[in-house]
Amino acid sequence: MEGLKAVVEALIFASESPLNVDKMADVLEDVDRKDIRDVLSQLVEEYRRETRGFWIVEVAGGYHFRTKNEWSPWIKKMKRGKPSTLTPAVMETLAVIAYRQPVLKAEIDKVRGVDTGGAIKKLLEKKLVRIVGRKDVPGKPIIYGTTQRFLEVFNLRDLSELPTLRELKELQE
Amino acid sequence: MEGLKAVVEALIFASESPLNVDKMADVLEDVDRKDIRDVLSQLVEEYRRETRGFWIVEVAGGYHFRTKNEWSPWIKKMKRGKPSTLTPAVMETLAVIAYRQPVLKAEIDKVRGVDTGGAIKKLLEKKLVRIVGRKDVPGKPIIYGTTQRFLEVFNLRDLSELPTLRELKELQE
Amino acid sequence: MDYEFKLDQFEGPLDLLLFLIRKNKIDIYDIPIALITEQYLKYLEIIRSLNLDEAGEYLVLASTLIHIKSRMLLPVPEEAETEEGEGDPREELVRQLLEYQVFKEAASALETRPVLERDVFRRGSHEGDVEGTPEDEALVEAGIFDLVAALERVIAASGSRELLEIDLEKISLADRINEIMEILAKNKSLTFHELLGEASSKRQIIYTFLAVLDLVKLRMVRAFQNESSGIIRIFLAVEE
Repeated sequence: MEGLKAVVEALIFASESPLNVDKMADVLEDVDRKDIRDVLSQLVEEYRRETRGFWIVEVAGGYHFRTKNEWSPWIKKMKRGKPSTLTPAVMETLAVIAYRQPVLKAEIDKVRGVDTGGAIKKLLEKKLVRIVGRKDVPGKPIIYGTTQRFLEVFNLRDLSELPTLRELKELQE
Repeated sequence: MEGLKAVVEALIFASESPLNVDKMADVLEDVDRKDIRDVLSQLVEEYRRETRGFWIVEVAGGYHFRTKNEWSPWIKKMKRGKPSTLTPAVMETLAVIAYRQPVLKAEIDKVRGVDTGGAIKKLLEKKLVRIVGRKDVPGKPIIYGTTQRFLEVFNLRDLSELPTLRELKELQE
Repeated sequence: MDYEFKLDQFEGPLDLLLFLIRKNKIDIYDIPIALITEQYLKYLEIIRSLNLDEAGEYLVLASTLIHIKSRMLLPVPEEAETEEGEGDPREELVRQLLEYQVFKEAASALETRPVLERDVFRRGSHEGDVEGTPEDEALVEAGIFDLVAALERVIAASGSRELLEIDLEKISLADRINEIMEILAKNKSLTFHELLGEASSKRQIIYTFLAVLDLVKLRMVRAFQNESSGIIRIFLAVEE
């Protein structure tokens, strides 16, 4: 297809969330997936190599444009507003949920040794964590897991890209 | 300045509204306006000339990235299947119906303190809510309830999986 | 020992304990429990004197430490040690500490990643990139938390007391009511027995019964009993 590379570039650019090959193939009906993958890797490589303001990253199961890290001081300055950071308590809770999901609040409380209700609420509000369901035991406790947005925010392709917990392995031996 | 072109590119990309030279000069304190203008016209020219998915256009007194017109059929197609979010008013109406069903419009209006006709219509369109029946009283008011689709969208096995307010309270500090 | 520490320095009792272990340069696998307990309690006193709300959270671990300390003072019964698995009383605590440490580290590892809207940015504006993007009415993106949060807003705004306590049993009943109304919409009328025939569990039978009662009360259905046969037949109160 004539201009396939440019179309793929336009689609990723126009998409508000990371775009995967399936979705692209859906839109570009007659185009071979292999061809899409080919222009994709060409694009990724070009943006990576050239000195540009942004590039294509593989995140949350798809491709998306993101500014390159090195320009963040200027962009921050332009945006002025302070990015809302998560407190250590909330970050710890998020880490437990990310690595232990699907997980119950009681389990998170146990690991952290404190009540984590406030932190979970904050994470739900920020849409980093979601209610996955309820466990089929008396009291039907709520099960938590991370969201697509969690992957997007922490620049992860998928959950398997989470850094491995080295020490925990040692403990289990 | 080293990489000025890339920084300018990144700023336009990340900006929420068209970015003008004044704003760029503000952010890039030590850089000469003339230099900014130079890289800007280089960028505009490059994106115009190359076969790309998007380019830089001058709108509303500033510079802005926009997809090139020729790809709009594909972009429109991609955006067609995009899931939409519910406005707070519609979400609140849905919450009242979900937790109070089977429920009359008059009851929903009373709880929300406003006329919820529009919100209910939207929910019926989205197939999240349906008419369960009519009450056998004068006027035969319509009784509303949630649908199977409601359960699917919110990832619930059945209505008893709906979280309670008490559970939400438990999550507060 | 100096007590200089920031009030918000600790994320909880385990964090305080880890801090003490590091401060005293202690081997985590061989904690001198008497020393650590003493120091922990001193910090706890400060936290309490400052009236921190979270002091209560530190109490549980304090009692655990005291308990371990007392157990370590007791002579170990000779045969019990290996036979019944009565190991080191510190074992469970060490395990908990190590696990907590792992997640604390994982949290900081996550933070070193290029975080969106902090280190890297998405395209700022999506307005006007394509004109006239139609919306598919059928697709909705929403989480269950948004729904409860919306309900909370409604209640906060209306001050409605009756809404405060949501009865999940009643909601389960709504499920059954929906089903029965659907069945009745298809089959003009049904006997009570036929409706029950659909119910598989005892729970479902109860809900079917309650649902029919509710529906009658709500004037959505009408129930008639045949004088001679005693069969109860249920009709939609209002034909669509």
